[in-house]
Amino acid sequence: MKAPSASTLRLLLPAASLAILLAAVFYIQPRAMSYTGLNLLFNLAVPIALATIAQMLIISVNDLDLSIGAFVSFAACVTAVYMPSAPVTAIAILAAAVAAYAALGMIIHMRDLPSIVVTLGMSFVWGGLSVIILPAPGGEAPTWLRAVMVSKPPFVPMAIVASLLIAFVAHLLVMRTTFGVLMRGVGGNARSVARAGWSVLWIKGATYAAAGFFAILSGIALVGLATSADANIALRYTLLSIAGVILGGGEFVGGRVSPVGAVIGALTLALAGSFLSFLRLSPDWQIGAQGAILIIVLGLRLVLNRRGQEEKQP
Amino acid sequence: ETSGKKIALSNNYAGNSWRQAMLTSWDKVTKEAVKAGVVAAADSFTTAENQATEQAAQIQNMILEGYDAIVVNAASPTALNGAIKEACDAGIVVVSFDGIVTEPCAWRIAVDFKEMGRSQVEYLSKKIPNGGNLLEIRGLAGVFVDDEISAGIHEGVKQFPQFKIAGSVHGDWAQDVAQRAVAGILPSLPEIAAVVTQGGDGYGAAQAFEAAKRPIPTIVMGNREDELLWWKKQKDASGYETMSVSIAPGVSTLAFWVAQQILDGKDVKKDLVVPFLRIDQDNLEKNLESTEKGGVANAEYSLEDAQAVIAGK
Amino acid sequence: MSRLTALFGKAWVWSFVAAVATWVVTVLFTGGSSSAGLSQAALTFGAFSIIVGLGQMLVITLGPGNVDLSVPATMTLSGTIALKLMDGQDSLILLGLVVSLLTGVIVGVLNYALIKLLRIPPIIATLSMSFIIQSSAIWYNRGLRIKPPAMLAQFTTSTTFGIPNMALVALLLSIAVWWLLDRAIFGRWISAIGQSRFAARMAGIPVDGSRLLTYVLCAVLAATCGYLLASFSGGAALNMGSEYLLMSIAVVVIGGSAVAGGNSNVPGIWGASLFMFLVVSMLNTYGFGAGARLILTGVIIFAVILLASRPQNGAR
Amino acid sequence: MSTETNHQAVVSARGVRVEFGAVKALDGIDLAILPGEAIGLVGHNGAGKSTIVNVINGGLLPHQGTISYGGVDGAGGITTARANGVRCVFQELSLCPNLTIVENTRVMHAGLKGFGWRKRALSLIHAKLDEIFPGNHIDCAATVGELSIAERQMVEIAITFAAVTDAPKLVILDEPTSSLDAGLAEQLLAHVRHFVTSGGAVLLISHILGEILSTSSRIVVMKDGRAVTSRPASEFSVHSLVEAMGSVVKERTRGGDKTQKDAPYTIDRPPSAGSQIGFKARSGEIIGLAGLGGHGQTDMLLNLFRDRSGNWLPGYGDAIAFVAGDRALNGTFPLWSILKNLSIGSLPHLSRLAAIDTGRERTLGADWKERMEIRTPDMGNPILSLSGGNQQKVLFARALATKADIVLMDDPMRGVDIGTKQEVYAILRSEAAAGRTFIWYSTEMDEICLCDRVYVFRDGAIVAELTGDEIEEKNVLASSFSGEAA
Ligand SMILES: Nc1ncnc2c1ncn2[C@@H]1O[C@H](COP(=O)(O)OP(=O)(O)OP(=O)(O)O)[C@@H](O)[C@H]1O
Ligand SMILES: Nc1ncnc2c1ncn2[C@@H]1O[C@H](COP(=O)(O)OP(=O)(O)OP(=O)(O)O)[C@@H](O)[C@H]1O
Ligand SMILES: [Mg+2]
Ligand SMILES: [Mg+2]
Repeated sequence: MKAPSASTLRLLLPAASLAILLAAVFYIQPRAMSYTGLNLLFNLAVPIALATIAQMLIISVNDLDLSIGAFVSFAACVTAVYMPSAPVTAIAILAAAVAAYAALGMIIHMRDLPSIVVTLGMSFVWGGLSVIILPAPGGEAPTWLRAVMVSKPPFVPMAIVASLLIAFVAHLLVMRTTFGVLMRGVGGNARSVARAGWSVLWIKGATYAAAGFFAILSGIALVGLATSADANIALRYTLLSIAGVILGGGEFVGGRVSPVGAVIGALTLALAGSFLSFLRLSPDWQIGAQGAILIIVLGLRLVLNRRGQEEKQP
Repeated sequence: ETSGKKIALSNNYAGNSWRQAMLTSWDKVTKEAVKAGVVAAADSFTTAENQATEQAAQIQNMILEGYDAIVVNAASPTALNGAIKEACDAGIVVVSFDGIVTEPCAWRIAVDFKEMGRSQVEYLSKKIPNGGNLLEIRGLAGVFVDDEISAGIHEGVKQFPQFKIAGSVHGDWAQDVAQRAVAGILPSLPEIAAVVTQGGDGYGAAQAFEAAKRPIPTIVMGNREDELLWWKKQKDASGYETMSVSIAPGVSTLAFWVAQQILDGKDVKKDLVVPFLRIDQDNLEKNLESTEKGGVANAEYSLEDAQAVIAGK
Repeated sequence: MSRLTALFGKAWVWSFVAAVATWVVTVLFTGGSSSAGLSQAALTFGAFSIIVGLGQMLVITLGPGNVDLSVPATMTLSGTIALKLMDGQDSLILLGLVVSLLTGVIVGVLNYALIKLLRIPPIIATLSMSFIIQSSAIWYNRGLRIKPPAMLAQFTTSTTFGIPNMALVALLLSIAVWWLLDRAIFGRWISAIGQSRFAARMAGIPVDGSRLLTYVLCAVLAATCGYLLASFSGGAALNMGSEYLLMSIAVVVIGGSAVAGGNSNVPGIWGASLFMFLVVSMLNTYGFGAGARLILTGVIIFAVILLASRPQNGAR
Repeated sequence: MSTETNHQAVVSARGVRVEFGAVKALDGIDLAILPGEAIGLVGHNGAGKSTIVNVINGGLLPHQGTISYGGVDGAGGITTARANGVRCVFQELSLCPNLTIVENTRVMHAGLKGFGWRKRALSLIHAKLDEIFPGNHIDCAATVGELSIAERQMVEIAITFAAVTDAPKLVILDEPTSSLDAGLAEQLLAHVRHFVTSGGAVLLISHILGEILSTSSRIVVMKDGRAVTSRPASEFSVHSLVEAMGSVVKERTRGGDKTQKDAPYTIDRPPSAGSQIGFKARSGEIIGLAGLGGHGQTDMLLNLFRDRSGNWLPGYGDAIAFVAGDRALNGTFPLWSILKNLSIGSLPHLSRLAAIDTGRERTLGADWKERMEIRTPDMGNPILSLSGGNQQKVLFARALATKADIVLMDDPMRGVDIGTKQEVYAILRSEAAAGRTFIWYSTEMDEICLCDRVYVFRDGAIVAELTGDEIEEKNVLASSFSGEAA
């Protein structure tokens, strides 16, 4: 028998923690074990999953994006304000935002800037733009978007279909295409990619653009679910997306990421919150419990992981 | 008859004294109601971070858990609409208060935040008929309440044009943030006649003025005990005059009773208004006495109070 | 001349350039009359960012992925516990300080326990910890604002020789941290760990001991800051640290420390802290709305980083 | 050099100068490589070998002089070089550790595109690995990070020799055998000879002169950035080659007789991993760990190290010191100066009240710079400005400068030139005589033969213990392969 490879293990662990958590939720709240139940549990995880993919792309080239939350909020504001009445304007703004992301990636590479600081600065910029576009919460979701987000496909709820789709597309992009290989190559050893004659500058630009694109999808999906937007709507996504990537088996440096894992990580995080509210804790400790559950889920991952490492040795 | 019904409180933030007082009031009043058999359960839930998305997920969980009514203090007036609509569709009564929601199927116990802002300027116009420069301390940018109060203040300034807003900072409804922001802008401001605020920031402003050794203007307070104490000290020392206004954290208990009444089959208007809690020069001492040390001036509601509000009295 | 270029080669210089520029622009608004007041305010409020920034810098020096997100919660908990304990009595000031430092030590140890024992990446470990700490603070005091002892409040809000006491405290702590980083063995150790943990281990450095101490120091500095800030602003509030999450990271990186770890400097923290305060003051002074203010803050941070940067060196 | 040869040359460099600040890495060097030629490039550490490689490869633009490919003066740069069939295996490994072997192949070969590239890359690399290193057991679907250093080196070599659209014309091998054991090295050299006969050109850099002599057709000796000699290989012997490099061959000595046979054991580990033989060491002994690469020698060193060095409390670093072989992974601190890299192991002894005495630190640096002949104008320069071999010397100095009783060495002579090696051997001897214990893992038989006692490893366990005159190449090899014969 061949031992499972590192990448399979990387995927197996998050999947196992999701399954355990799901079983616990079903046990406490059997009502969740239904079409509507699953949809309610997971539909808000869809935008988080998209944001997590965006973060994962950035992490795969050894950078970190502290502005994802602000940027998703910005995309949501643009969608809610312009998409219903002036779709062309909305698309133009969003396209410009993707271009801005690509430019950021290239500047970060060209000037050898720390991505954390640049994106920290950018989070203020996106936040400011959102406040200007939408000073008070409001806007509305375009009807088609709302229709997509609340649609009820047969047998499998929309939330699950969407998650599968995101995982599939991201997996293709990151793990199967040449671009994905080069992108992860830059994370693993940028110098050797450059020595093989590739332009790291363009690879980074394209990676950031792809991340911007997924973040925009996240904002759009969020508006579809929430029906409106505000400037602070997704600020939490910055940390959630980082946690999701790590939970999904990704690593901060070295280009080791897993798109399917990232989606599972996002679902796990969403589920962890629900699990807690089903427990009915004292209000004083509800916030703390969210920390505790993160610790437990990650601790679980690493306990399993250690066994995985032992198996790996000859 | 609602003895079999379960009510949940969905709260988006617990990180300040006002919210803590709100949760305490809820706990106190609902515990008794549950004991008396008025309702079967009244649980409260708070999200870890002040985010609409997290609260939407929380409301969806409440739907799954089968609550009959959800009382919500919303992070955003609109961003929860999707989740609230789902709750309504599942036959759940949704009552929003303080942070109200625009979804038509929900009830709203609103505070007229605009009026709260406007009334500050009106008060000042009586106290300082000649007018002067105002410093405006706002709340958290991009949040509905901040926008409303600020709009009210600007309306007030339009109404009483002897006042002019000389500077405006965001204090995020926190004493230390307000203090920091005011201290930063103060050196470059002309003489300030009064400070208009949103609550939770008056004491910080006072400290900043004191530290800069500037004459203390009339600072409108926000019902926090430290603000009232400071005011009392100034009043005793030099006859300092101001007013204090905020919404009572106990409004959560009003929302509870309203939800109970709706569940009981009473016909309740979708839009209810509660007055804000205002403290003036003459009732300062009385209010200070009844305010918990380090807390917020509060008023809890009984079933009768709620019935009176519903009746539109 | 060459000395000047050498100076501008140092990353931290740019934060001071930025701070001075914003100061000048702000003071120009009033034709110079606000200079003293503004400087005092900047020093006072900058001091708090400096204190937490110093701790965060130590942690960031430990290498990629090391950052302490529990700083705000630690500040809150330490302030809450200390102020409730002192209950406004001057005689308990020292006890309050000791207990608040102890809070920091405990938080630091717990943080590292999660990182080491459960092998949770520091970002997530400290974030999770911060939720637990925040809950503890809520449970302990439910957000009530208890007044600080009068003597302590007096000390934190007054000046000595025209310099705010808080700035003097920050200066003392900065000198201590500078000594630790630049002169002591410990500084070499954490810098080595930041460059390569494995190589550090093989060079005989007690890696875990050093990392533990670093996380403890960061939490202790945050606790100190919480104690001082609560006393300064007349009571602890549950959200009093929230400003300092991004702030503590921002002052470290704008100050020119390498985000990848291994390289850090103390003066940059001062420049960056003063700058971060002055930027907001400047934009408030000129009456920008919240949106424009945010955008300009971001753009200015970006510009500072860009100025201090060097092109990627293409050779080798 | 006639214009005609230049015309045929795959690459020719004329009057190339490269300077790094005050260091003249290349000082007007001429070098032309013809098809069908295997050039052996030798020289002391820091002679400029890797630098000329970088120039030819297009990674570094010369400050003066020209470089032309196939007789045409090109614009230079990586793309031009690659387009002209120049491929390079670098001194430091340059694969992406997070990618699989197949994906790494894709990164290195832009020609592998379109649908089904994975399959094509897999069969390509698989065939090439089998061709160069017959009998290897590398799984081509594996992630590079999971491979041992030797396996990574093999993969990199195979990828470099592989041809997708057009075959490589010139392959540069910068110390390719430094991580390979003797068997694998011989396989590689055989492939090089075969490649050359079929018309390819090779530029081989190595400090193992035997390899150079057996494989190259022409040998170029470099010294301080210049090519001092360039003659057919047949005109050299080891002796004359060393002389041409400016060093003197010294007699090999084993000091075994001098060690105190009855000195107490400083290390005494019971047998483990199914082995019959325990691991023991006396003070003053030099113990060799032999066997094929990656059979548990490094793990033994790491275990010995962990046993004796605290991870929580500061010690004085007096118990044990470690000399890394894989500099980039566990040796150097890239942001630091040479001096800081050197002194990190001895800080407790250089400080007063936990504060470092920079004066004493500098003295220590100057002392070891001289003893190790570290080639740098200033110990304050960044460590990465040193050539590979000189970096290795710094790591050596770091361990020897401590007061550690036991020094572990993880194949530490990788990339160290022959002159320095002999210096270091002498230092080892004298330090051992003074009572230090050295535990030395080496992939080079010459070095194993210098030890007092040798443990041979196979599959993670000790399979033989050799002492004194038993330490011979054939005995070591016999034990290394003993399992296979049975
Ligand atoms: N010979 C080796 N070659 C390459 N990597 C190694 C080797 N030995 C150990 N490592 C890796 O280097 C890292 C550091 O090893 P070490 O055992 O010193 O860390 P540690 O004390 O376990 O620290 P932590 O528990 O915080 O990871 C580990 O990830 C380990 O897997
Ligand atoms: N990036 C750099 N910055 C400064 N100096 C450098 C740099 N790269 C190389 N050098 C210097 O150039 C000289 C030649 O280095 P090079 O790496 O070519 O030596 P080498 O012959 O390959 O040595 P080795 O056998 O040790 O690998 C050395 O003195 C080295 O210190
Ligand atoms: Mg070299
Ligand atoms: Mg070798």
